Amino acid sequence: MKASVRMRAVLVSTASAGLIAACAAQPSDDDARSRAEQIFRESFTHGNQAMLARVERQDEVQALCSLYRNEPPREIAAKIERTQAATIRFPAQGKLMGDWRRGEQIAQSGYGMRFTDPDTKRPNGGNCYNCHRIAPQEISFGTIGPSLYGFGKLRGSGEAVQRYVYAKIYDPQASVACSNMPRFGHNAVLTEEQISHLVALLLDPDSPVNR
Amino acid sequence: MADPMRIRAAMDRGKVDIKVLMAHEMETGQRKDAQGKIVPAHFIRNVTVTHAGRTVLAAQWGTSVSRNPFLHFRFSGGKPGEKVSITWLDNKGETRTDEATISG
Amino acid sequence: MRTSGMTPRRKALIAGALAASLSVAAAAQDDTQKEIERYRQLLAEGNPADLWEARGEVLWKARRGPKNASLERCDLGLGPGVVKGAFAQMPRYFADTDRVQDLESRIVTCMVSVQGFSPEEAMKNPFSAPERPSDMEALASYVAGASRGMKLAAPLSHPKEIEAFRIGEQLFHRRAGPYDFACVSCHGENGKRIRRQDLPKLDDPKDAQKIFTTWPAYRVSQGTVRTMQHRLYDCYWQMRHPQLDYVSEASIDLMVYMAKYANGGTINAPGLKR
Amino acid sequence: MLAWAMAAGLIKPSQALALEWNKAAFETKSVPDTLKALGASGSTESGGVQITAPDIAENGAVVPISVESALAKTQAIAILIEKNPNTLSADFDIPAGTDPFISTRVKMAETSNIYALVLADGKYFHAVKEIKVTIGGCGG
Repeated sequence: MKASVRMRAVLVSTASAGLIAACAAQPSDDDARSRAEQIFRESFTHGNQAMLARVERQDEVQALCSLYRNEPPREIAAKIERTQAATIRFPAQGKLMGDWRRGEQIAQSGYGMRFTDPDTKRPNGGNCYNCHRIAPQEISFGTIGPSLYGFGKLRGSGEAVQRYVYAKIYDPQASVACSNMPRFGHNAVLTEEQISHLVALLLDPDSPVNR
Repeated sequence: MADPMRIRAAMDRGKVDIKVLMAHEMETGQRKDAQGKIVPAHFIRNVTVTHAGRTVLAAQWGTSVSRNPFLHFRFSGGKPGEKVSITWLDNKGETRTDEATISG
Repeated sequence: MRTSGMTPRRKALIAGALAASLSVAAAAQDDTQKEIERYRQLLAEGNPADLWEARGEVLWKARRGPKNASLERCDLGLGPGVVKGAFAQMPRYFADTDRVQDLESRIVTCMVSVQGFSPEEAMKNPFSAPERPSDMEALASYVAGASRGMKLAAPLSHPKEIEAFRIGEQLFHRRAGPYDFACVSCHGENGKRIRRQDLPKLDDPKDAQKIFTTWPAYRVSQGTVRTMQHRLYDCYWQMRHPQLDYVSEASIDLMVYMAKYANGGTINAPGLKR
Repeated sequence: MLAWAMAAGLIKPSQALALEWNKAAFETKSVPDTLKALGASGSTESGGVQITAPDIAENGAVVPISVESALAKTQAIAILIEKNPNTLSADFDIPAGTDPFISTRVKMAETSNIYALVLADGKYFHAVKEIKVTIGGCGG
């Protein structure tokens, strides 16, 4: 009885949308959070064990970003960025710029890692157009991320920029903790080589992005 | 048996305005099922609309009419309370006829 | 880059600095959006979901199952047999099952209790495939359509409804899987899109009232009506999660969370979408 | 296209009572072949044929298309989609008393020109419009 009264009070205090984020990390949410973890486990019972295990167990970054609703306190953000930066692996051969044509294919493709995607030989896509404007010919693009049209034209294609773009795709949380963008390299969605093709799509002067 | 059509027949500026939705898969014969097998073509070939014993529209369709087809057209000479009858016939010989009353 | 937070002056400065080619591109963008809007308007003159609604009504009134009974004695929350307006007060707590239920889980309950189906039979085919139509898609369309034009007023007063909201809120923000996605990754900001698809900010009443109230919906990309359960299942599929269990508690808690913000919106279901 | 066949004197009106389906025309794979199969090779472009459709379709599975003819004695209207596996999508006989207007929805495999072909007073006319088909949702 007492608990439900308290819950009601919390609900009233969070009724204003602006307050929800501010309340997110308060201990009063701990019980809801642990209940939610239990409900989550009970609501995903199909599929292979590896896939189930991967979503049931959040890694530290996922757990922190969920807890803080993607707005972590400064020191936690710094810690996330530091630990994530340390995980970035640059290509073994040192070649950061691949083929922009292959980059365009990867940017278009949304294939891979869904429970209906059994073809392990077909490479995963990057889903880039889902969120970004990239080459101007593609009019079906999303706006969750910024426009990347003209990216290389504005910034050049020197090694420093190449490293920046590669790192951003490999692990965007190395520079912006709790970014919405998937950690494509860190989470092994894309290979190092695939990321280098995306670097070329954004930076190569011949890429439609920069022409 | 196929589901009934949804027919809207209403007077509009002195003419009978017909809008119809038909429940049909309109399989192209090019789609593959989950097992990778081609799903055979299954589609409406003919649509006939009659009013007072007269054909007011006759259509032949191919496989590229959309699934659950929609059709809109108008004809003259009908009055509220009269009936309009629509029949479709598909490539497997299945057929369905539905009637609607023209509303004011 | 957070353009949304920019002052008008900064926006003007940046706009002024843009090359002429970019403004041409921007104009082309406006045209694209305008044509997509036109596409949606042209489709609106006939919604194939009408066919599902009609089939659902026949199914609702048909004697079926081991008990050879129709669903006309089903209690959707407003008493046995009341269909009109019931969807406008869902999800809600039901005393007989002692749980919060959405439209589909409640239909399953009735198919079991009223018609005598086993739960497995009742949940056998919730999402249709071509040549395998789903009764649930039709039944849900019928019940939702019977609340068309009414304002959504999902209750949030029973302790279990409040708990469901709080769990839904946690799940909405829970990031997991290889893409690090949570619901909020795509539904946390106004005015965003995936490809050309507009994304509602689901904890903003302005967006939620418009969107939550239009499911079930005929999806032209799938050629069938899809239900809210399918919408969530499909979202988790895109989020690279495993299959969300049908009428699972997580699915219902998320709906309770969304319904709070959608309350007050006018129901226009079954809708018509990409 | 029934009316056209009759206009060309290929079948007698009495035969037309049975439902005809122009298999040869529906199996064609290019605009010239479809026109030929319909006996409409001499068709000329006309401002009297108007296509109403969006420039961009959000999904190729359902593309709304209306065709209206301002030409006197319009007898038939057909819809052709240049880049579909089979070009001819639909054709409609328009008897006297029925408006020379038809609105329906078609599938488009990709961005393509669509042709609206009209038979009016025994002659063929057409209009063309390009419709772009976009990749929707999260893509494949």
